[in-house]
Amino acid sequence: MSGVPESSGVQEHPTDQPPAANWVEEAMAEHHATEHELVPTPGTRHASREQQVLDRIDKARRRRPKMKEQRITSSHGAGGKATHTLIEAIFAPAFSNPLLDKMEDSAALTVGDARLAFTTDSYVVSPIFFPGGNIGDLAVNGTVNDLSVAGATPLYLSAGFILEEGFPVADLQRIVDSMAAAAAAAGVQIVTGDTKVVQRGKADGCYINTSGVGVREHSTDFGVDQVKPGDVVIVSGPIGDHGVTVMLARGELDIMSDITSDTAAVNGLVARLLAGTNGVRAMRDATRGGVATILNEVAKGANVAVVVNEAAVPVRTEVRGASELLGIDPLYVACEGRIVVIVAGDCADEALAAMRSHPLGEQAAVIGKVVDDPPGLVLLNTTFGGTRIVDLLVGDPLPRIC
Amino acid sequence: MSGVPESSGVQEHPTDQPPAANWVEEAMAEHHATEHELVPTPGTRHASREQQVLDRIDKARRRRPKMKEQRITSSHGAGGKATHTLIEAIFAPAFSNPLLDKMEDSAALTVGDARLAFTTDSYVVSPIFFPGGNIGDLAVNGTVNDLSVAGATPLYLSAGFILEEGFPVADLQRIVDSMAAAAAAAGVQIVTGDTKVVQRGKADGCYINTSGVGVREHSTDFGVDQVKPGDVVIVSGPIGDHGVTVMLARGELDIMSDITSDTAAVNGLVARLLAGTNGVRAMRDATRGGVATILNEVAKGANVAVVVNEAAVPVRTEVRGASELLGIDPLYVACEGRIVVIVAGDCADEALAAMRSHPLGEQAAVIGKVVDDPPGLVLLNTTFGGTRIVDLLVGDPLPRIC
Amino acid sequence: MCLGIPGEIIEILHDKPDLAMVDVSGVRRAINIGLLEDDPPVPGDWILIHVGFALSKIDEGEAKAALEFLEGIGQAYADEIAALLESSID
Amino acid sequence: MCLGIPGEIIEILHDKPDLAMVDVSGVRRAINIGLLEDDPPVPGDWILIHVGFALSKIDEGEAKAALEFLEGIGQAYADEIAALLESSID
Amino acid sequence: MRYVDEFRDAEKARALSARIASLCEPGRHYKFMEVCGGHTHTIYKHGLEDYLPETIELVHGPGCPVCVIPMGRVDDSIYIARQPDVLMTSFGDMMRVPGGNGSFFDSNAEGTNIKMVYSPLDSLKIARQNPDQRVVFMAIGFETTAPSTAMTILRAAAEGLENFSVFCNHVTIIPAIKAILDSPDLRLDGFIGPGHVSTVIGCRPYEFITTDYHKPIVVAGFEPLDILQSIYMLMLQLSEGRCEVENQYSRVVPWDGNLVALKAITETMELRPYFEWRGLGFISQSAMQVKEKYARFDAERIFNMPGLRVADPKACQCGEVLKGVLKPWECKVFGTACTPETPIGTCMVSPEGACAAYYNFGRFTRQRVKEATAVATTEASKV
Amino acid sequence: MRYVDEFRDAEKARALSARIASLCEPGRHYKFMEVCGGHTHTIYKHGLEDYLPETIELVHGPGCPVCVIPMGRVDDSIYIARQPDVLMTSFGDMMRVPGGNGSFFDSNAEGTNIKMVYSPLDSLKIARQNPDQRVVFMAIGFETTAPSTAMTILRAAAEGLENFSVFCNHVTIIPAIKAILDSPDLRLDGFIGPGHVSTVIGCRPYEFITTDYHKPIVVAGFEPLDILQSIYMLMLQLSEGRCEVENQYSRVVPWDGNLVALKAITETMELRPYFEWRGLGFISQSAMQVKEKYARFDAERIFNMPGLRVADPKACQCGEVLKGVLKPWECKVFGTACTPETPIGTCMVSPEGACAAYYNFGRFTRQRVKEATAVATTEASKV
Ligand code: SF4
Ligand code: SF4
Ligand SMILES: [Mg+2]
Ligand SMILES: [Mg+2]
Ligand SMILES: [Mg+2]
Ligand SMILES: [Mg+2]
Ligand SMILES: [Mg+2]
Ligand SMILES: [Mg+2]
Ligand SMILES: [Mg+2]
Ligand SMILES: [Mg+2]
Ligand SMILES: [Mg+2]
Ligand SMILES: [Mg+2]
Repeated sequence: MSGVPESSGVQEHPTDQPPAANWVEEAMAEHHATEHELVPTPGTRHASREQQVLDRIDKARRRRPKMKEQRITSSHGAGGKATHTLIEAIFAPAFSNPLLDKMEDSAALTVGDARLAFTTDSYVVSPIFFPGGNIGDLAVNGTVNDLSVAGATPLYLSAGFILEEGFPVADLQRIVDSMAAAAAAAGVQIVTGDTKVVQRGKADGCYINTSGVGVREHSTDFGVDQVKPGDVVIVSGPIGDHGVTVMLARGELDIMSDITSDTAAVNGLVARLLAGTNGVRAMRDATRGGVATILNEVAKGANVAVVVNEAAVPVRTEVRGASELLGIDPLYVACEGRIVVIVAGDCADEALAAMRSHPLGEQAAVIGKVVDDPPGLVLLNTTFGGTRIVDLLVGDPLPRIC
Repeated sequence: MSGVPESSGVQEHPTDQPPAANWVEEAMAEHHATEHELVPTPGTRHASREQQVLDRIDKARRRRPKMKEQRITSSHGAGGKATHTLIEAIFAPAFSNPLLDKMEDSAALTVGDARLAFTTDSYVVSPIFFPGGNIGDLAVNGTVNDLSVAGATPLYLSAGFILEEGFPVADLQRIVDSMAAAAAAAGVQIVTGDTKVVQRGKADGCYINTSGVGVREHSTDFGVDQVKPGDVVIVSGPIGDHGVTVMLARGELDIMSDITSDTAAVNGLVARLLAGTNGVRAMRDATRGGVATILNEVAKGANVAVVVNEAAVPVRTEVRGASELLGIDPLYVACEGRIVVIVAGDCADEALAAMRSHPLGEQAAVIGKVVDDPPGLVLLNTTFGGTRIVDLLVGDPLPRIC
Repeated sequence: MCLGIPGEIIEILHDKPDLAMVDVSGVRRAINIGLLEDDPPVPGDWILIHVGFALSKIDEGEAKAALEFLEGIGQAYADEIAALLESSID
Repeated sequence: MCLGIPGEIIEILHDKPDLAMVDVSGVRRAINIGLLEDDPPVPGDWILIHVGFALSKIDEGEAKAALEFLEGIGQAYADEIAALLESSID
Repeated sequence: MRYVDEFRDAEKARALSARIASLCEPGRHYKFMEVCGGHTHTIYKHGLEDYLPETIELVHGPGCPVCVIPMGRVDDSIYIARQPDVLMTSFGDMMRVPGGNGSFFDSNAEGTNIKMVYSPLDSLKIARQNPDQRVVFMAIGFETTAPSTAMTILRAAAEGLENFSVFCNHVTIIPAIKAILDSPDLRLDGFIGPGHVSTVIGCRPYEFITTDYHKPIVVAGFEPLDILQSIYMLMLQLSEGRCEVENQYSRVVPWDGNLVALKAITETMELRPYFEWRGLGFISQSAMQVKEKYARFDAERIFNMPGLRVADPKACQCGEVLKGVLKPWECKVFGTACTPETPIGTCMVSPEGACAAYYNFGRFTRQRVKEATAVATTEASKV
Repeated sequence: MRYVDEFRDAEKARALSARIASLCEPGRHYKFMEVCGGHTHTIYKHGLEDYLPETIELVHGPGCPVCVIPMGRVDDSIYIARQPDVLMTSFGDMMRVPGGNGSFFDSNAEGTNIKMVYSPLDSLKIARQNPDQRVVFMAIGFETTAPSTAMTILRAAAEGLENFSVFCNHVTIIPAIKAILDSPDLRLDGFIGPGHVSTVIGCRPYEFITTDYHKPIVVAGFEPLDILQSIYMLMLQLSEGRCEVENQYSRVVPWDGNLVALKAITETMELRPYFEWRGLGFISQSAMQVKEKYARFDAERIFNMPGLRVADPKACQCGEVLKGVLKPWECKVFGTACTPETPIGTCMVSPEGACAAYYNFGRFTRQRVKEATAVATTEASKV
C-alpha cells in the first residue's frame, strides 16, 4: 500500500442526485433571494463585484445575531462566538437597559450617593478539586476579580450552592473552608447565601454562584469604552495556567504536569495599580476565552485595533508544552488570577512598575498597543516576525490533531 | 384470610444475636458515656430523673449541630430541619460575620451613606414550566421578594444561568421573556449576568440564580429580632398554591386541578403596607418550608412563642383537597407570592387595611399572635378547638399514606 | 391506620371500567374501584380513597345518623349550659 | 498534515514495552512506540508524536545540517546587508 | 369538605367532652390505646387531648406501618435497590425511616433509585415505561393497604409484566394487639379500633378482645369527632359495665369488611410464621408474604437478600412504652442512643410517636401550651 | 522547545525571504499549493506570508482531514451514535464539523454521547471501562493517522475486545493531488509536500508529480522556517529549470517512509473504489476501509447506516478555489449559502480555509494589517 491508486480523478457518484440538507436548501433560498443585490442599480456608484460581496456580508453581520441552533450546545458555554451570539440574540435584547448594555464584567450602579459595582458568576468547573485550588476559592476569587477590574473595592459576596444528592459532606466542608479562606484573603464577607439540592444525576456534585457588591471609590469610570488609540496593553502574569491545569486534571488526556491553577483575588494588585497611575482605561480578568477574547471585546467595544506582540506574552514552559501537544493556543486559555489592563501610553511605565511591585504582578508585561485601524480587530505580531488576525474562537479550545 | 392468626405472641428470633448497626453501636457508646450524668452530684440541687433527662437533651441541642450524614440527601434542600442543620453546621461557622449571622432573607449592608439590602437565590424548580409561571418569573419574583421583605426597594438584579446541553433555545427564550416581563412588572433592572453550559445529564434543563440589590429607605430595620410579645401575625393571602401546583405539575401523582402558582413580586404590596403603618417588625416570604417554617424562624430568632389560629389561615379549597389526598399540611407548603408579616398589636388593623388595599393582599388575614411563653415554639389553635405544636419539618412535605 | 379520604365519583371511565374519576375538593384523580365490584359505585356516590383505591362506599344514612347523634349531644349540652347560666343569673 | 510534536523519550515503560514516557516542555505522557519497532528509541532520543503514537525518530544530524544551511543563508544575507550598508556609506 | 368538616366541629366536641368528663369515676385513671397511627395523627393534628380530662390518657399503639418496619427490612430493601437495573418504588412515608445504614434518602444519595409513588398501581405504570429496569414495589401497610398490593400483583399477572415484583412487608394488626394484651403488666382500659383496617377485615376479628381479654373496643373513624365519640362510647361501656366490639365508623366500615379485598389478599398472599417489628421483636404470624403461585412477582424470591437482622440494643423498651407501663423518658436509651434522628424503637420513628413527641416537646407541658394559646386567643380577639 | 524554536527564528526568515525575492522572475506570478492543512495552519499562525513577495501566492490545498469529510459521513456517524448503548469517540477537530443535520456538538445536545479523545488508543481504554457500551471510534485522517487506527484495531483484536469498532474515514492524499493535477485549468507552479504524511509513505509516491505533470514538489516540515525554506527550494528548482521531489524535512521524514506503519495499514485496511470529498465530489480510490478480516471491528458492517448523501448545491466551486482558478468571493454561493456557520465546501469548514478566512477578514487587506502592526511596533518600542 503506497497511497498511489491505480486510477483516480473526480467523477460523478453513480446514483441519482441525493437530497440536500434542510439548512442547505434554506441557505440556497436565501442565496437566490439576495442574488439580485449584486446587480448594480443604474445611477448608483458602481461598486466592484468583490466590494458588493463584502458589503453584503457586512450587512448580514450588522443584523442582530440569530441563534441558528435549536438546542443549547457546549459551544454556547465556551466563551467564544457561540456564547456571544447567545448573549446578543437572547439575553441582551430581552433584558436591555443602559447598565446591562455596557456588557462589562460588572454593572456600575449608583444608589443614592454610593457608586457601586455588582456582578455575578456561576461556577461549574469539573473537576471540582484541581491542583492549586477548587471550585470554592475559584468562586470567591472570580467574583472579587470582576468587581476589582471595574475599579471597585469588593466588599460583600453572596454564595448560592446547587448540590447534587449524594455529594460528600466532607467535600462540601473542604469547599466551604476554601471559600472562607479566600474571602478572608481578599478582605470580603459572604453575607447572604442559598442552598438547593437536586436529584442525583441533575448536577455534577456542586455548582456555586457568587454575586458581589463593591464600592467604586475612584471618580473615573473604567471600561472598554474609555480605550483610545495610543494606549498599551498589559497582562499581569503568565497566561493559561488555570485552563491547562483543569483540562489536564480531568485525567482524560493522560498528560502529567506540575502546572497549578493561577486562581487568586486580584483586588490587592488592582489597588496597587490604581495607586501607582491615573492612566488606567479598562481592566478585565482573562477568564473563559482567555486573553484573546478579552482583547477582541476591547477592540470591538472601543472600535479600535489591538496589536499584540506575541514574543512579549508571558507563557510558562509547561503551559506551552501542553498547548503544543494538544494543538491549542494559550491566548485562548482561561486564567483565573490574571488581568488584562489597558493603560494610556504615557503611563505604561508607572503602571507596569506598580503592578510588578505586587506579588501577583511580578511577571506583568506590556504585550501590545491600541491603534485606530482596522477597527474591531486584534492583530498579532508573531514571534516569527509575521502578522495575523486573532479572532474570537468559534467554540472551546479543543484538542486538535491537525 | 381474616387477619386473625391461629396463634401469636412476642417470641425470640430463632437465630443468634445479630450484629448491631454501626450507628446503633456508636449511639450506645455515647449513651454509656453520658449515663453517669444522670447520677445526681452530692451537694447540688437534686433534680428529678425526668428533669435530668430533659436537661441532657437540652444540653445536646445547644451544641453546634453536627451533620450526621456523610452525603447530601434531598432532605438537605427541603427547607426543614436538615436544611437548618446543614446551614448551621457547615455554612454559618465557616462564613460567620455579623451581617450573615442575622440569617435574614437578605443582608442589610451599609456602603457609604447608602443603606442596601443584598440577597441571592438559586432556582431549580422541576418542571421548569408550570401553571401560573415558570422558572424565569419565579427567579425574578423570588429575589425581588427577599429584598422587599427586608423593607428594601428592589433595584437591580443579576441573572446567572446554568444550562444543560440540549436545552431547547425556544424554552430559554420563553424563560428569558418571562424574566424580562417580571422585572418590568416589579420595576427592577437585570444589570449583570452569566451563562454556563454543562454536559447533558449534569443539570435539569435550566437552573437560574438571581441575586439582588435594593435600597433600604426606611430608617427602621426590619427583622426577626424586632419581634415582641403582643405582636400579631398576618399572611397576605391563601397559602400553598405554588407548592401544590408544582407538585401536581410533575405529573407523577396523576392528580388534576386548576390550581396555579401564586408567584408574584410583593414589592408593591410591601410598599403599600409600609406606607400604611409604622408598626411592621418583620416580614418574610413564605417560600420553601412554608408558613410553618417562617414562624419557627421567628419564634426561635426572637425567643418568643407564636400562636396561630388555624381557622384564620386562608387556604384555597383545591389546595386543601390536594393536601388531604396526599396527607400533607398546607402550613408547610411553599408560596412564591405570599408574605408573613409581624406587626405591633396596636397596628394590626391599619396593617391589614393597607395590605387589603393592594391586589396581592386582598385576602390578607391576621392568623396569629406573638406571646412570651414558651419561647421558641409555634403553637396552633386548631379549627377543632385543640392545640398543638407546629415544629420544623424533618424533611420535604412528602405524600403520606398514614 | 392509613390515610383514607372521602371523594365523590364524577365519572366511570368507560374504557377502563375499574377506574373512576373522583373529585376531592376540586382536585381530581382516577381511582381504582375494583375492590367495590360487589356493589359498584355510580357518579354521585362517595367513596373512601386509600393509595389510589376505593376501599368502601360511604353510607350517607349512617353518616347522617352519626351527625344527628352528635347534634343531639350538642343540643343537650347547650341546653344544660343555658340552664346553668339561667340558674346562675337567678 | 496532522499535528506532530517533537518530544524526548524519558523512559521505556518496562511493563508495557510499546509505551514510552515522553517529555514535551515539561509535560509528560505515555506514547505508543510500536510504529518504531524496526529501530526502537531509547531514553534521550527525540521522536515525533502524533495522536499518542511516535511516528518517527528525529534525526539530530539532519536537523543540525538544516540549521547550518539556514545559518549559512543568514550569514550570507548579513554579509550582503553589511556590504550594502558599507557601499551606501561610501 | 363533605364527610370531613362536619366531623371537626368544635361545638360538638365541647358537648362530647362534657359527656366524657361526666362519665369519669372520681380518682380513676383511664388508659385507652389508639392502635392506629392514623388516629395518633388525628389526635396530634387537631389537639384532641385538650378535650379530655387529665384522668384519661391515650396510649399511641403500634399501628404506624412504617414505624414498625425493622431496620433489617430497610437494609434488605436497600440491598435490592442496589442490584443492577433496579428501580424501587415505595410510599413517601418510608423514605426517611432509617435502617442499619441509613434511610432510602441516604441510599439514593449513594446511587440507588428509590422513587415515591402515590399508589402501588403507579409502580406498574413505571414498569411499563421502563422495560429495561426491574421495578420493585416495597410494599408496607396493614390490612388497609394489602388489598391494593394484591390487586396490583393480580394486574401484573394479567398483563404478564415481567419486570415487576413486590417486596412484601405487609403486617397484620391482630397479632400486634394480641401481643400487647398478652403482657402481664398491661395497663390499658380499652382500645380505639383501627377504622380503615376494619373496612377490609370488618369488626368481627376484634371479638377475642372482649371475650378473651375483657377489654372494650370501639372501631373509630379518623376525624377528631369520630375519635372523641369513640372515647365516649368506651367510657359509656366501662361505666355501664359492658365490654363489646362497637362500630363508631359505621358510615364507612361494614361489619363484615370487604370480601373482595379479603379475597384478593388470600389469592396472592399468605401468613409468615413470624416477622420482626421494630422495637417489639418477633411476633408470630404477624405479616404476609407473596404466595408460591405468584413467585415471579415476589422480590424475596427473585433477589437473594442477605436478610441480616440489625440488633436493637437490649435496653430498648418500646414494648413497655406501648403498653403504657413506662413513660418515654424512663426507657434506658431514650435521648441518648435513641433519638428522632437515629430512632431505635418504633415510638421514635414518626414525630407523632410517643418517644419522638416527648423528645421534641417534653419540656413543654400541655398545660403550658394551653395557657399560651389561651392568652393569644383572648388577646387576638381584642384586635 | 527543541526542534521547534530554532525553526521559528525571524533573523533566518528575513535572510530566506531575501533569497526567495531574488529568485523571482520580474513580472512572473507564482502559485504554490501547500497540500496539507497543518501547513496552512503554520502559515496562518505565524503570518508567514509577510515574508513572501506579492508575486508568490500560496494556495491552501485539500489536506485538512476534517474539512474534506462530506456531510453524509457526518450524518452517518450521528446515525451510529444514536443507536442504543453507543458511545462514540473522535478527535476534537471533528466536533464542530456540520453534517446535513448539524455537528457532533448539536447531536450531543440531542442526546448522543460523542466524546473527544486525544488518541485512538484512548477509545480502547474507554471500551474496557464501559463493557456495556458499544464504543465506536470515528476515525479520520490521512496516512499520518491511519497507522494509529490500524495499531488500535490490531490491539483490539489481540485483546479480543468485543465492544469496540472503527468507523473508518481515512483518506489518502495522492488521489486528491492527482485530481487537482488532472484539471485542465490548473494554475499551480509547484507543491509543498505534506511532511507528516511522508513520515509514513515516504517521498517516492510523489514522483509521478514530477515525471507525469512536470511540477516540482518539496516535502516540508511544519515550522515556519521549514515552509519558507521549502518555498525557497521550489523557487530554486524553477529558476534552475529542475523538477524534482525534494525533502526539506529530512530530520523527520525518511525517503522510504515507515514500513511498520505501512504494514499495519495494509494488514487492517484496503482502498475503497471511491469516496466523496466535501466540496470536491467523488474521487476514486481515495479512501480506506476496514478489511474483511477485521470485519468485527468495522462499524460500517456492524451498523446498518442509511449511507445517504447530502447534496452540495451545484453552485459549489471548491475545486476551482483549490486549484487557484477562482478567488473565494467568486464562488456563486460564497457568503450566502456557504458561510463559516454553515459551510458547504471544504474551504469554509476550518477558520483557516481559504473561503472562511476571506469571509472573516476579506475586508482587511494584508497591507492594512501590516501597516497597523508596523505602527504599533514602532510606537511600542518607544515605550
Ligand atoms: S426511647 Fe422509645 S422508641 Fe426508643 S427504644 Fe426506648 S421506648 Fe423505644
Ligand atoms: S464558498 Fe468556498 S467553500 Fe463554499 S462552496 Fe464555494 S468554494 Fe466551496
Ligand atoms: Mg470577568
Ligand atoms: Mg461576573
Ligand atoms: Mg463540576
Ligand atoms: Mg467572571
Ligand atoms: Mg434561599
Ligand atoms: Mg425569603
Ligand atoms: Mg434569598
Ligand atoms: Mg428543573
Ligand atoms: Mg428566597
Ligand atoms: Mg461570567
